Amino acid sequence: MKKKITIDAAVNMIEDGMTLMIGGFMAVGSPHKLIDALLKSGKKDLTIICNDTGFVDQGVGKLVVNNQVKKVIASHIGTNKETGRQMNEGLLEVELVPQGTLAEQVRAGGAGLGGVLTPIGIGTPVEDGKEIIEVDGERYILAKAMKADIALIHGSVVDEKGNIFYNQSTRNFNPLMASAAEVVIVEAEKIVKSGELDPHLIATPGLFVSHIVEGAE
Amino acid sequence: MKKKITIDAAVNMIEDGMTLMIGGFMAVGSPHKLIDALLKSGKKDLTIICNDTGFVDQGVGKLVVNNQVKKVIASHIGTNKETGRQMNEGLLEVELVPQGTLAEQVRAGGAGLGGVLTPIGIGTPVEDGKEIIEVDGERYILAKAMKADIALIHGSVVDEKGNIFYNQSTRNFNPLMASAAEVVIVEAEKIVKSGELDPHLIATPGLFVSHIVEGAE
Amino acid sequence: MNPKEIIARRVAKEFKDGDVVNLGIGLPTMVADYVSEDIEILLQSENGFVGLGPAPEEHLVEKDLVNAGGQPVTIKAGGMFFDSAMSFSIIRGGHLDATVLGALQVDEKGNLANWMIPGKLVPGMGGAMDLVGGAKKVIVAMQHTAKGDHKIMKECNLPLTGRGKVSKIITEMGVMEITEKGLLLTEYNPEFTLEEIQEATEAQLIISESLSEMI
Amino acid sequence: MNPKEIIARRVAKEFKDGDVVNLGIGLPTMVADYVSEDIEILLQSENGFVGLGPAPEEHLVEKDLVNAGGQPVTIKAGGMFFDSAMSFSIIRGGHLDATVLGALQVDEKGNLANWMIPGKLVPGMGGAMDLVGGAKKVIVAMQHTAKGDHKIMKECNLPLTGRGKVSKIITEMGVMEITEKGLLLTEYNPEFTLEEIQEATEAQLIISESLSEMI
Repeated sequence: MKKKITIDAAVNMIEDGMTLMIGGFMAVGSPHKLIDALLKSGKKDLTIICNDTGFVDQGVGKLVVNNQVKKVIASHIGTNKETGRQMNEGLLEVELVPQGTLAEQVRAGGAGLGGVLTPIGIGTPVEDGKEIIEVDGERYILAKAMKADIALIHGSVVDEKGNIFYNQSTRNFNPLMASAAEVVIVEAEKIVKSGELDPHLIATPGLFVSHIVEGAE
Repeated sequence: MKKKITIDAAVNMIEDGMTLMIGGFMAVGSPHKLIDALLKSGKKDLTIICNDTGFVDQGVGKLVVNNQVKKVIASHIGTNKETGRQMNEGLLEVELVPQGTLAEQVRAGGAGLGGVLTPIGIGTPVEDGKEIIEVDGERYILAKAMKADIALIHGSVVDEKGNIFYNQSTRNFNPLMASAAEVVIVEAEKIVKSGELDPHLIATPGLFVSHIVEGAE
Repeated sequence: MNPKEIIARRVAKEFKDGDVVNLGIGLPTMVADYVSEDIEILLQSENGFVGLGPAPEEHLVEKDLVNAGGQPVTIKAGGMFFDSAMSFSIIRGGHLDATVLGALQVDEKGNLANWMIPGKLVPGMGGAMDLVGGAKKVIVAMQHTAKGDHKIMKECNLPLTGRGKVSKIITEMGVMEITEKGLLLTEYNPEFTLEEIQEATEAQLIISESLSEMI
Repeated sequence: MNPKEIIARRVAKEFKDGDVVNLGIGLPTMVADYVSEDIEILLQSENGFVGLGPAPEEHLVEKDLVNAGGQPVTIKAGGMFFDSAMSFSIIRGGHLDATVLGALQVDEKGNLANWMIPGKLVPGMGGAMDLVGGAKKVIVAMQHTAKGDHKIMKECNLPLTGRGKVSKIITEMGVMEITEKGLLLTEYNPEFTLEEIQEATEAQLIISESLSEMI
């Protein structure tokens, strides 16, 4: 049911102008090979949803440096000076979202919810332009569900059906993004046969995963 | 930090009129010993949040049969005829909630969200009396966060710090409820030393858990 | 074959290899036994796992592994366990290819009622509203009438489980699709005449131009 | 001790056995080194685990185990891994006893600004807004001034990270609590006079009746 495909075939699914979710946290648990192949492909005008834009030479940040990104939705861009420069020069649109809100928005997209009500950001510039909903006298920001055309994620061990085990701190946004995109491509550090993963250790069900590519060691 | 307490000490924390969340699905993954002790205690006027009211002789249902429950919030009461009888005779208030909505409401309570927007129940009696929020032209029910005074949950293997592993299908509502109550009491099938559980297998962090009691084999 | 077997056998033909499916309690559960050996479908169990397998032999029963009806089951290679939030993210989030459910009533607009009869039977909706609202394809599998009383209506008069969500109705009498024009009979069981099937149906049946015998 | 060490040492005394704490990047991270051996605190790392331990020796570094700053760390016995949704359920849901964060500005009303200087520096808030909004106790740990410029204000003029959420400010000059009446100086570093401390503070300090030297 799940097919292993080549990195090239994976990148060929990405079109100029698409919205991508890319997993990882400060470039840990990111699909590095897919990012490199996307870099080489020159696909452009991408909207990228990610926790942070990594570094100029690591993670999602490379795509920014290579001018392939039109818009970034992230919680943090401070470790990649190129993101800030492009934003200040009006070359790149940046939407900054509190990290926990971003996590919930992606999760909501995958869970079929319209959004969640969060108290985070009330009384700060984050609430500007957002819908405010009052519940039992408390004010909340309506954080809408997010979805993407394609999610590029990282998996430590992936079985043939696409079930994913994430090692240690590589989990971060990967399982959330795996639920929230039309097409989900996982870059696997290691691929094993179906049944080899303990069903309690799997954090992403294979039914979320469209394709598997072989990743770095 | 986490203290093992006796079942009696646990039940003594429960007061008449309190709101309890009780884990389990059709009495699988329920804290049976805690339920039995609560039964014996005679505490009354309880509000119980649970997936279902189990059976007349199994799970949460026993508390209903023993007339200790004032209100039930659940997704299903059909397997316990006593719940239906008491409801029809006006002795018991029952609020029926779609199972997925109930899961999100409990999760939202634990996650500090005000609630979530769900499309489930639109166009059905479930939307009566609920606030409807429109997002991008779609109508959603505002499902408010739920919290409880005390959660009684089941854990298959629990370490001294309260970290919980749930075996197979016993997980269900337990990890959600563990996040959403002031006091969380886990009934452990087996208690192990801190560090004995693989940190990838733990589904509930010990920091959610107030007390551990020893459960059935 | 008895009516339930006819229905379960026919529902099983709705699936293709790799489909992710949730089968409701009762008759829908029987469908699993009729799925062709040429295809593999992945069954989701809303109490918390995918990869639902058949009931184990008695000496292999595991107390912690049950389906949403509380019955002992098994998990197949490639399955996984999760909590109720993840279970319903899968269901509500559109990740199920199909769900198969029973009905008290279903109507030509695709409305479904299966969770209560006011003042009489109020079991609750369990996961049914989420399943009906979230699955890509909602198949109602049931006996055509309730001992002669209509269940396939012009318009449901019982409280709804979901509005306009049903794709297909499969009974021992035939297969009906919900279309914009109404209820389209695409297959029938030759043990019944078209007149008998219409008589057992409150809604007006539209007979498909490619009507065939039930496969 | 240099100012940062003085601050980290003092912040470490805020905790009691069993506290669950998130330490921000930079100076706050140093706090872990000063926690008394008599107590055990549980450190949460917002990238996805609890039980954060110190950096490993170089040959024991694991590529997949880093803190929220991307630095190699260890996990202690009794820790666990989770995804970003669970991480922020812990943070936003009120399950942290305390968080320690730096500030660009903090004011007498407990407002905090630490995520942007318009037109100049826009790193983003990362997890800071959630931490400030969710932790039971928000401790600002920073040098008292920015090379002489005030950071402890009557009212922040930079965009806020959180409104009215700060409990306590700890600098190399002293310890200040946010109270309804204003900024209460409860401890001071005897290397400075009260006049010097006030001069370095834009907000008016209220001197506690039980003012003591920094512990």
